[in-house]
Amino acid sequence: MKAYVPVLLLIVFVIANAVMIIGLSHLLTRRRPTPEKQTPYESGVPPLGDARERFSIKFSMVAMLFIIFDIETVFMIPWGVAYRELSCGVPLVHGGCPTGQLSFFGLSEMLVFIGILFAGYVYVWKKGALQWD
Amino acid sequence: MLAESIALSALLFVIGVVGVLTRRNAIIVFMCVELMLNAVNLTFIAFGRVYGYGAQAIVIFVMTVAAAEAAVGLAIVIAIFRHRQTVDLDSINLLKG
Amino acid sequence: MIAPALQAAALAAAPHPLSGTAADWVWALPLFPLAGFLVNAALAVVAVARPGPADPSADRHSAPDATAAGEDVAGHGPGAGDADAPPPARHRFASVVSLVGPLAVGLAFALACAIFAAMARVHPTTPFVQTYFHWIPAGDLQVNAAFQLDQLSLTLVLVITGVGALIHLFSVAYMGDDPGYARYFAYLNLFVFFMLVLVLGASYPVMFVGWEGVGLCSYLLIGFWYADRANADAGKKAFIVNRIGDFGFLIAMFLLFVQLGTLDYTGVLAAAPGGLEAGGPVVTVICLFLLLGCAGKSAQIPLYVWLPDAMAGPTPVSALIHAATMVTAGVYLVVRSGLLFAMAPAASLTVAVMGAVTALFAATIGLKQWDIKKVLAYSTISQLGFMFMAVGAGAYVAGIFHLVTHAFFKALLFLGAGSVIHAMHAAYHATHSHEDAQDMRNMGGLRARMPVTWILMWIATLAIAGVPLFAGFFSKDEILGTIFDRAGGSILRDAHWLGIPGGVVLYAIYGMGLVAAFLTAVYMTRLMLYTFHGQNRTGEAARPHLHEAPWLMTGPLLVLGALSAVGGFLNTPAFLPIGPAETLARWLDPVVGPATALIAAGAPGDADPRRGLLLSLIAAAVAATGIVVAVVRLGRSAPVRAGAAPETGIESVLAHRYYVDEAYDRGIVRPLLAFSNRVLWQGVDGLIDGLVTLGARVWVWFGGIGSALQTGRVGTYAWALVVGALVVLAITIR
Amino acid sequence: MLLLQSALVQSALVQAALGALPAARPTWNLALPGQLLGALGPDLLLAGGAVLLLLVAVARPESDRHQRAVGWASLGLVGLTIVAVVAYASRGALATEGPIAVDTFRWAVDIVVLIGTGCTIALSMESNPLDGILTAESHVLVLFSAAGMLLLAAARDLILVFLGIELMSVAVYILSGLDRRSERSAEAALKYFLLGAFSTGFLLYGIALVYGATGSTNLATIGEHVARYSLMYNPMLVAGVALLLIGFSFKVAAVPFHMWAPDVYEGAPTPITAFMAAAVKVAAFAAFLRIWLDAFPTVAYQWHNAIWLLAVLTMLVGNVVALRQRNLKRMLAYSSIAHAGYLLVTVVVANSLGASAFLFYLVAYTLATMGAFAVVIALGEPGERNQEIADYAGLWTVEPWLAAAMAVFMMALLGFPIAGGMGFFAKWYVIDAAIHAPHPQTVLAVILVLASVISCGYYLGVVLTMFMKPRPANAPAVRPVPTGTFLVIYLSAFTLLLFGVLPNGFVQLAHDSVPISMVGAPARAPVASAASR
Repeated sequence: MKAYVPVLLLIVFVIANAVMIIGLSHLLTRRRPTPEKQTPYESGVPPLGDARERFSIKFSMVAMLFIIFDIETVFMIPWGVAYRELSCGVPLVHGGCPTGQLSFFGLSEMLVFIGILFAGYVYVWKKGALQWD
Repeated sequence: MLAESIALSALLFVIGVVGVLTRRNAIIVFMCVELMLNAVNLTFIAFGRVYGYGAQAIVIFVMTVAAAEAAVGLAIVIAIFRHRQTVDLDSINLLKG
Repeated sequence: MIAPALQAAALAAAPHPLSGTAADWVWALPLFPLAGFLVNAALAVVAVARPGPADPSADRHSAPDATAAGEDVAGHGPGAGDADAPPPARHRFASVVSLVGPLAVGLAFALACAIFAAMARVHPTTPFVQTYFHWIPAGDLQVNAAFQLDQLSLTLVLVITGVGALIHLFSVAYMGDDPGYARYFAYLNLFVFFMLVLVLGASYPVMFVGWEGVGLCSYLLIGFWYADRANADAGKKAFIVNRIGDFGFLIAMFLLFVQLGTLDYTGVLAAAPGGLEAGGPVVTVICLFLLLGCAGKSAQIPLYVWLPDAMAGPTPVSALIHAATMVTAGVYLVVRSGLLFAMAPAASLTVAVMGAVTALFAATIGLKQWDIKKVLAYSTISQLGFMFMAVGAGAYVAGIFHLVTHAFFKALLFLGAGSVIHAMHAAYHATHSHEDAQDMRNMGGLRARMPVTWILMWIATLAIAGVPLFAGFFSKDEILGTIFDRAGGSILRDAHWLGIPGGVVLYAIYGMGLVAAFLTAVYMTRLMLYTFHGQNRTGEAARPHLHEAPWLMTGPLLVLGALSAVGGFLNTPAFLPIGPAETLARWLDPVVGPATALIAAGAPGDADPRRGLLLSLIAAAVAATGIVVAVVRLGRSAPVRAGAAPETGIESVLAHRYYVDEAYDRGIVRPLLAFSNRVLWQGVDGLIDGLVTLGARVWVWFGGIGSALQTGRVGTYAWALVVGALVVLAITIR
Repeated sequence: MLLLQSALVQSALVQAALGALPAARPTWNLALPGQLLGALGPDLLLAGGAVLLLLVAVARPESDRHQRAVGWASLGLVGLTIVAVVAYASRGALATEGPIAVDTFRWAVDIVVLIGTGCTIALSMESNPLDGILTAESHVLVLFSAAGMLLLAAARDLILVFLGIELMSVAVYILSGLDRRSERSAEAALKYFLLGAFSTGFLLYGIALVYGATGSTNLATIGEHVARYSLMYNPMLVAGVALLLIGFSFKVAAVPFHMWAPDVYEGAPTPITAFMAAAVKVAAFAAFLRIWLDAFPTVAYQWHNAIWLLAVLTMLVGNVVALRQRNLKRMLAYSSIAHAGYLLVTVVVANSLGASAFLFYLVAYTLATMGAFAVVIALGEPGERNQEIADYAGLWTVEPWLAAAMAVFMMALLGFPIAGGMGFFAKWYVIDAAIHAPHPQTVLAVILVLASVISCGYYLGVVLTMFMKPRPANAPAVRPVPTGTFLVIYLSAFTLLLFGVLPNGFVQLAHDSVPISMVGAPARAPVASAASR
């Protein structure tokens, strides 16, 4: 538990800091609201319509596709960790593979995995999900 | 430490369940389900500290499955929205009895 | 009683004395009707699937029982049967069907006779079991598909195929004009097949197959004219009530298996004395569950309600299934399990009491019926009650004896009634009348028009009433006599039934039997008087159209008439100096002997022959009194005033019926009748019927609750899921 | 004949034991990734083939012709997989302890699932176009789902169980919303998806807790650890078991976790409903049973009452509510709930007798359910119409064979002897298993019989309607039954009847096909223990 004390301190400090800045500005400034000042800040550009505007389904489609393909790459991490064991035809000896027992199993497995992902990609493409118009 | 983590994840799980029970918007209900899954992920991570890193591989599987579910779920919600112009679960009761 | 089983084991290696004789062909017995079924069913399907130009509507029925009401429901309206309507559509394959149907059963009968000849020569003391294949190998339970041939099953086979063949012949003429002709014979042949499986099966499961099969056929045949909603409902009722009975049978089988580890008859016979405590609760419970099955199949109180409704089916069906064969399966089951029942005196007494109450109760209801088939239906229930009285009192031979004679005379009565209905229907059909062809108030004076039917029906009536020398006299007399003997000394006398000493119960049963026999004579005489005697009430227009049935229908009647007249000589009592005594008893002894001996243990030596004679005289006197009372009270009156056309006004009919009924009531059994009418007929019958309906309603109502909970909302479902989850967690973690 | 067979088998066994026939009985070393893949052969064949077919499906624009082509290809793939399964099974392959099972139970379940899958594809190929569904991917989705089921049948690891369930379910979520023009189909998909995902949460939490309590997700290891460290009184393990039970109860639609089933079954396209009622339920039950047999036999005291209660509730509620239904699909949905109750009885028994009764029941149930839904499809009108029970009135007079087949299916589901074919024996064996369990479940058996009596009310109602009611004048003419549907209907009916008359061989098969843990697991290979460190 002790290891987390700095983290806890940091959290406390950040919250205190934020409360202090906002509180001070709230206390010290004068408020003269005008319509111009009340508009949302959009990087200096005049706001276009309502913020809750309905947007095209295409955005969410692309977002979903991104999530799917993005999350798949996460499998490469455990694969990388186990790569050495996967590339050996017999159990490892002292963390190393006996000579002559190297195999392409680990590599080919990832290739198959990527191949499946690619099949999905081809499907999505052919289906027209990536076309914006 | 383990007990706290598990208690926290149990709490998150219960919050997810309560959310599913009380919310009427399909999207929010689904978000609550995701919360439940992530609570379980937290449990796995916590146990992983005891039993080794195999638990983290499980978490990766769960995350992937959750993402696939999310994609399918959103598609289904969109399909129902196209028919009903609403995602309010109480008004979706054509099938009953 | 272990001796036969031990012998069977010893003889297992040596060939059975029956092997090498016609008995080797026992497997072919059910195959004949099965082949008939296959041919007829194929023809029926072909005819329905591709209706020929001759039958414009596959549903139209024009057989006699399809009364005016039925035709209206079928959608023909008031114009049904008009001259411009197409002539009755004969089935496209009628000639083939007419040949195949009866022939299938006839061949089986011929084979049964051959087997009988072989068996009579050898008279084996052990059953001849023929095993075909391992049927159900489930864990410890090994059931073989096997047939068992012994004196008991062969007797039943002879009745089924013999009477069955006659009824098939009768049907050729009776159903000839029905568009469902082939379907009818397919069902009928299938029924005979299952019935043979039932009696030939060498174990309870095989018997159950037949048991279910005959139920199915019965249900199909009751609802044969399915266009008529009432008929379909009757079929449904029969089916549901029978399921209750089957439930009992199944439970009994499970218990037997759990206790004895076998379900073969020979195995049970061998294991029961050692595996079950005589008089103990287990064997009693097994027997009571078996009894539940019997009550359903054989229409005994409380499960009798389906049989009167079953009269909706064609009349030959009523004769074959609902009088001669299927409904007696319960009696067969009790006799087959005789040893078990003998080991459970309380259960045996229950059987006897149930039979006696049913016999008396149904007989009183029979007094009041106007529908000729309903009278016979209640009569059948009553006679089945007699059989159960017999087998309950351990008079197994008497029970089977009555089963056989009853098959003769009741089949005759039903076919005779069918012949009458045939004539009535034809007459009303010719005159475009919509009167009820089965109502006795529309009959009367048919003696002159149908002399052959009249004489034969009288023979059957005398037989069922128990007039000496006719078939029913000997069998009924033997039942009552044996019950009296058992009351004098047997293990039943020493047992108790609901705290009442067995002897008292048996004497009471004897008394009830006498009353029921008296009522039998009354209601049957009443039926004959109203149908064949007095003035004719059919109506001026229809009267000339009344004719005797064709020879194809009277022929089988003649044979049955002969059997009803002399069938009693199968088993004459020892004290009567007529013919060879107790033939059937000696024939059946290898099968029922052990159980009879067990139950009769403690009887005081040889009974005084004079007592037997006295009992016979009492029974004869009761029958004669019944006939005389009925003739005296009803002979001169008529249910409807002569000459008044019954179709002119429903009011007058009701009024006259009322007068006659009152005279009738005052003269004979007014209090009894009132009781029967108000309490039993309307009360109990209605109550049981209502209970069945109520049971169904309650379940459907529960179903409604379930349906209402199914709101269609995801929220509700999620709540149910979580509540269920909490319950499961609570139960599991506890 | 049988004698000869058993003699052959015995001599083969003896020889294999002597090491004379190593090639005939391969033993997979599941610790080695390559051999693990080999042991998953049929599953990989199906999954890989499905990926390829997905590309084929998208290669051409939607059309009826293309849809049929992909359908036939899918059927071919299913057939090929069946051949592979039979080949694996007949060689009597064995394996070391590991994440998957190589046993006869798996092969038997595989066959049942694949038959259900084949029937589904055959049915949807012909019925989808009528509803305007021309997507060729629908067949591929069925294949993906089936791949998940095969994984479920094989899994001896909770994570594989989870993956199998999700692969199966996600595909079925989509399939139940296949009819994009139907509001009811979309609603069915939404309900199934939301509640399914919800229940997945419980299942997964259960896995997590069991993992937490035992330190493993491998079923055999869990079983060992529970027994060795007496974990059956560990609240975390027990809670995990309860949560797993909840998750599976949802998947097999046990009361009170059943409420999604009727709505989803009614709304989904009928072939998919058949798929859910038959294959999905079979696969979920197989995994359920295996987990309970392998991992939790020693926790029986804790779960017994819960499953007992679920079984009773499921049998009663399913049958009773079915009495009220007028829509045939909905009635069959409640009927399938009731059957889940009967199958739960075998889980309560949880021994080899229960497992073989379970397998026999699965076959009979799958055939009868598939057949009944096929009849519904054959008679259904586009737009999910003509599916009320009343619409079947007088069917006998116009389509006698169809009516007869439907009667067989109803009788089989009812458990009626002879006319119901295998259905009777299926129920008989379940009752037999219940009565002969180490702790006889007589009460359950009695309730099962009672529930069957109640079920007469609706099964026979259909039969009565078909045979005894007049055909309404305005009833639509029955379309000619297309080939695939025809085959599904009559082959199912024929098989049911045939093995109903001669159940002998089938019983033997079911008897031999019990999970590996029931027949004595092969010794753990030394390599495996070295690798698992």
